[in-house]
Amino acid sequence: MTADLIGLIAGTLLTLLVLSYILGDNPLYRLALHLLVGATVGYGVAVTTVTVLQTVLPALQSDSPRVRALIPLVLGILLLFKGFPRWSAWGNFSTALLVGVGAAVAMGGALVGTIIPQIAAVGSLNVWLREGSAGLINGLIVMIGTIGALLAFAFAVPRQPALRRLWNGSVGVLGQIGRLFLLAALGAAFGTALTASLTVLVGRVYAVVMGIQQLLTLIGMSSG
Amino acid sequence: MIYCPKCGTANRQGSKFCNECGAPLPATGLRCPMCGAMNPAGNLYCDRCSARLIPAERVPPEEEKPERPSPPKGISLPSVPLGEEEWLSELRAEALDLAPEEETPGWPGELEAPGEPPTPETAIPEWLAELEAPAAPPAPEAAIPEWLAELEAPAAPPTPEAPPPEAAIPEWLVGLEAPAAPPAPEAPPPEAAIPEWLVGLEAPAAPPAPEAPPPEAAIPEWLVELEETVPEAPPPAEKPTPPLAGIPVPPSGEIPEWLRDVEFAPPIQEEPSAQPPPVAEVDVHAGMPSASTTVPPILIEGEEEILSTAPAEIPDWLKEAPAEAPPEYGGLVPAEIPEWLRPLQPREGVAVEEEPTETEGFLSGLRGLLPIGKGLDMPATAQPLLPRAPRPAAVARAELLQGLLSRPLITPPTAEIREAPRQSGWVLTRFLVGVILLAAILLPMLVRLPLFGPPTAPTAEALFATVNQLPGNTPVLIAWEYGPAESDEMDRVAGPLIEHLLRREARLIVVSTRMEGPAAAEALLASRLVDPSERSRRIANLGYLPGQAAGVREALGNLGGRTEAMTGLPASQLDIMADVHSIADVGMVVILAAQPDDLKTWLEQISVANPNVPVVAGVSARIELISTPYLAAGQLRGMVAGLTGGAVYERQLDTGWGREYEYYLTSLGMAQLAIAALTVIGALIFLVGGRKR
Amino acid sequence: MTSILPWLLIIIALGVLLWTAIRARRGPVPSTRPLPAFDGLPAELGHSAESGAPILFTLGSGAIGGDRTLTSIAALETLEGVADAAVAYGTPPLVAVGDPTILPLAEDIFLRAWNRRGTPERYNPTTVQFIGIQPTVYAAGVANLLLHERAHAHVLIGSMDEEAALVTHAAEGRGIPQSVAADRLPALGAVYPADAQLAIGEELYAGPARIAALPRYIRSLRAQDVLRFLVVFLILMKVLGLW
Amino acid sequence: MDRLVKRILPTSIAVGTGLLVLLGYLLPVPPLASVRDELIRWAVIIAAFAFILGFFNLLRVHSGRARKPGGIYSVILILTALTSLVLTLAALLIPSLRFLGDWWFRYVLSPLQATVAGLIAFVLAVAAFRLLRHRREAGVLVFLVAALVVLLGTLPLPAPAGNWLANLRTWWMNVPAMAGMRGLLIGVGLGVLLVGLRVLTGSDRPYSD
Repeated sequence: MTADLIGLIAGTLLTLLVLSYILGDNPLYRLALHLLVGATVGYGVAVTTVTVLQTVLPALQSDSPRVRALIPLVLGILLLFKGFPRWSAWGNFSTALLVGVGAAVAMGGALVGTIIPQIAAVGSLNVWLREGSAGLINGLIVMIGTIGALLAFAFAVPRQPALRRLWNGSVGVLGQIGRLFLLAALGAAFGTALTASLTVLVGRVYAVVMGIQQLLTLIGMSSG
Repeated sequence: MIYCPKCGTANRQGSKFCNECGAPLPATGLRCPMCGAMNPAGNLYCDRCSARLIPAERVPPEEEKPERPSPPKGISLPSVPLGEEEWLSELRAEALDLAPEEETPGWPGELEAPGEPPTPETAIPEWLAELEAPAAPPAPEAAIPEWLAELEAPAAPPTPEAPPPEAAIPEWLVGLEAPAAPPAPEAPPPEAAIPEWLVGLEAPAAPPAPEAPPPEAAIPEWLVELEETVPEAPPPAEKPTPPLAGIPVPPSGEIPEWLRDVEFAPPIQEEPSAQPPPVAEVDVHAGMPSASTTVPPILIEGEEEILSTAPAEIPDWLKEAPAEAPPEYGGLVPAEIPEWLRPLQPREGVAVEEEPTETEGFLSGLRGLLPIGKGLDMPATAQPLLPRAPRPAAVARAELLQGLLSRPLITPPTAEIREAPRQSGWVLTRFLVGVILLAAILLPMLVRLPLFGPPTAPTAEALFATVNQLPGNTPVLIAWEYGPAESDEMDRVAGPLIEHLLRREARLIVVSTRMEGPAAAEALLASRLVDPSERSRRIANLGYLPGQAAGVREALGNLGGRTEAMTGLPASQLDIMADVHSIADVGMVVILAAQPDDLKTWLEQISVANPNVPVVAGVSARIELISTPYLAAGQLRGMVAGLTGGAVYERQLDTGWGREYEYYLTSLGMAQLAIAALTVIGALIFLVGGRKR
Repeated sequence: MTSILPWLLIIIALGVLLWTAIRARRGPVPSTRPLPAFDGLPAELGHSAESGAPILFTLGSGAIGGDRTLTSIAALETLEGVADAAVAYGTPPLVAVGDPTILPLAEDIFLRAWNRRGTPERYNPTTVQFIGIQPTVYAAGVANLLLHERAHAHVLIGSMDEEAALVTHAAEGRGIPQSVAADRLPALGAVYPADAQLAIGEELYAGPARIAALPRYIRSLRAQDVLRFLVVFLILMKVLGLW
Repeated sequence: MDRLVKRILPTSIAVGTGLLVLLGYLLPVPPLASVRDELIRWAVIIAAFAFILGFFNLLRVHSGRARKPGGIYSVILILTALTSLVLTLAALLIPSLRFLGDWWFRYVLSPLQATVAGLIAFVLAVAAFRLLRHRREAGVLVFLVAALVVLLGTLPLPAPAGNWLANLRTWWMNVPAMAGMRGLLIGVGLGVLLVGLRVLTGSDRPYSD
């Protein structure tokens, strides 16, 4: 039972240390932060190495072609050369594979996961009409907003004055409207982020209050 | 000058394209530390002044030979104006990296067409443009920032083939001009652009005896009469001598007053036969602390051992030269003359011409004073004390002084970083907002505030109904996609759902693509499971799946192959996993997600692996709206979202945790109200209060 | 239609890149609109050299190899744009990375910059610092750097979520001028109210073009604009029910 | 030899693996999909080694800083990192020491990470208060309205105001905010696409010297 008690005290104390940042930056918060960064990195290294060992080692012994597990191991060890400036060139193969695979995964995700679905999700006239006049209005607003937000980012501005006036008239105006829709999205993102993190903050304050109450009852119990 | 490979025209230093035909110019490589000339990368010695380019002591082993340095990317700094002073170009090479070279076209897919036009002048703001190296068209004089212009020496000595324009060299220097390096075979090489402060030092000491008779007017008259008296000395052969040692002691006549304190090495017999080693061999840097190699870097706070300043060791010539007091003629203790000097001793028989002692004036009684003559009357037979051309010693000294001058001047700044005045009222607003926030959260916990009505969450009620119909002992796969950072909210969202599943006698199989997921699952399961002994029969924690979507795909295909995190046993041996090998054998999937990407990943993979398995979700309030479309589209059979959803679900189960939810929701509501009020008040204050000062 | 759309986008993008590369031989590439978040960086570099305090670069926690790889690569290319000048000035910046896979690439940038100057031994291995794998911990670590280290300016560019507010809060508290380029919505929402020059979403990918100003980056922006109009066209087609 | 190791080989690896994985996404051909997953698994294993680089970088930075003023914090950080590493390794590898790892996670790591996540709410509140101090453009009012609508929409307020606010919040999230978000996501997608093309055509080579 004492482990939980010590744990409760440690947890409550650490939470208070971090919450003290709200009243002002102080050495206690700085101490708690260094504890946090150290603990997280240590935990991360341990979990990652154990997990990789668990996936790689069985693959080495198993019947499947050994090369499947050997190549990543060799490339991984080569990556460690990046730690020494003199031989960092030997780590280029591993970073090359990471960059190549990562670029393809990100591009695949952007194309298949973001651009196409978002274009399709704008819907079409008959889809909107199904939900009556409100659906049509909302649909139009979404279409104009999306196109406006897209055009708000246009980078190249034509050079010839005539073209530039035409550009400002059309793309420029739509871009300004788009910027308002962007700010609407940013405001909404701000609200949701605030709600989510408030939930966590309330949870932490609640945990501290409960922790102190429990400790008080325990001290009361033992002394009473 | 760079010669265009295609049409041969001469282009300015550091140009990228030929201004005649626009062809890209070859990128030159190494910059010479001595004369600043650009040399092809492979050179060991500079083409112009043949100084050593690569420090002698670290000749790079073969494979580590400096690869042709790829050109500096991004902001290139002002290039070297043609004919710049030598010490200035070296200073520039030290302080501002030079030689902006064209981006060398990379291997295969280099789409960049050769002869790429310079980056558009107009797009880049003028302060960046003037910083940018003058690309093909030599930047007009005006583009060079004025702080750079006046630093630029008057037009430098001309290129070798063009006759040296007289006006370029200051007229008082012209007369003194003497070939510096050993005369190049055909045309007299342009004198190494000796900086005027050095030349000035030189002129009085050694009246140069240039081969070509210098134009009369140029030499100051006090030097003129010296000119005639100096016999036509053969071009002095450079002697590789240590500093100051090269100055021959005048065979006869007293040492001029001002020279006395300069200690002379023993006279060197002039063997005309000894061929002086070509200057190139002379390793100028041998004894000298040249700027790049031995000058210890400067300490800049935060970069400790790399840039620490060790006191520069004082070169020997500096140490003993001034310190030694001139030997008193009179008071000299007669030292015992070494035997190699004896033959030089004047023999008794020869009448030594007694110097007249001064009779009147304040110098009366002294002997060996200079006879009063017209101006500084040098003894008729005085040899030129310093050879016409700057001796390697002089160059070496100059080199040292340059080294001292060119040492990076950036001393650790005294000015503290711009400690902006505490933003007006920053600490105060920060403290006030903090106190108000904490008060809003704590108040409902201490005092019951029936402020908000019971929460309503229709989707949570629908989920409760679905889970209620779950047949007993069905395996349920739970994707635990949240860690400790989100556990406060998600534990209260997932808690009632997990409790309900346990009540329905379901077998829970937990996996996670987040590193801290499995451990967060353990914490909640331990608190919700009634008696721990049933743990092994009811729960299997299959741990962390690295690799986002790929990890999920692999796990869904082969659930049996994983190892159970708690017991370390392979999953297939657990009785709970007896009939579960992949997603196909699972009765229901529960996704507990706090980030939008995790929910999307799992839904995509499950719709591919096993489309007809019922999928439900417990999500954070943050992604409630992003997940509603999945509910509408039928991909999700039910969803509990945020704290309100958790509270409604809890009320259905009435497991006694309701009290906690009520506190929680009231505090959250109060906090949100407080922040909304703060935002509006802040907006009004700053709307009225005006702009940020 | 949806299956060929990805190919359509890729082929058109490659076509535009090739076309602008060929056409670039004749006239200069048209100018791009100013981006305040990046345009002030060269000047800040100079001030940082004068004051001797480094500029802090926060590269976010987008792992290379995952789906946020290209955001981190765009951030690294922007950093590369200032690396040579910063190294020449003698005050290399301080770089904080939130994922171990970004670390070797960021270190290489400075190692190569010092090599180009011919003094590889002056490369300081603590220029790039790995703070912590979990995003919130990373942001708190960077905030601590800003609160207690000497930083002249702060540039946040890369993949972060709402924890970016911790970093901008710390910088604002110390009056350190900062510019933020973020492409994820939670980060943009959290940082918009802060005292920072903002580059929103797609503008993050214009960073290399504004800072490194290499022709191939500017041409890639041109292709981005062309694709933008193609997508608008596709949206209009979709609304009219043509696909 | 030198050029091969430092430039040509890495570039061919990057472009080769990149194209293979991209084809795995775009072409529904089974063997391509398995090649894609295999390469991604390799990338995951290499990323684990990168973590070791990160760990030593952290140790080097903080051991360097330990000697300077305020170095005590760095010493504490290094000690905590090593303790955390040892405890978690023990917990994962030796089932009997499992409780130690759980204890460390539950009573040290969890509270710290959660509370720091909670601090985000505080800094957002301060930023919200000073919103108009920095942003003076007209659009800031749209941002303000959006934030208030979303914030108050979640409150379980009593009937008349509560429902109206909740409906307004749902509409706002589904129409204006959705439009802005969609434009932003597509724009970011295009940016990612272009950087990807530069990497896969070998034009950008962050990995090669």
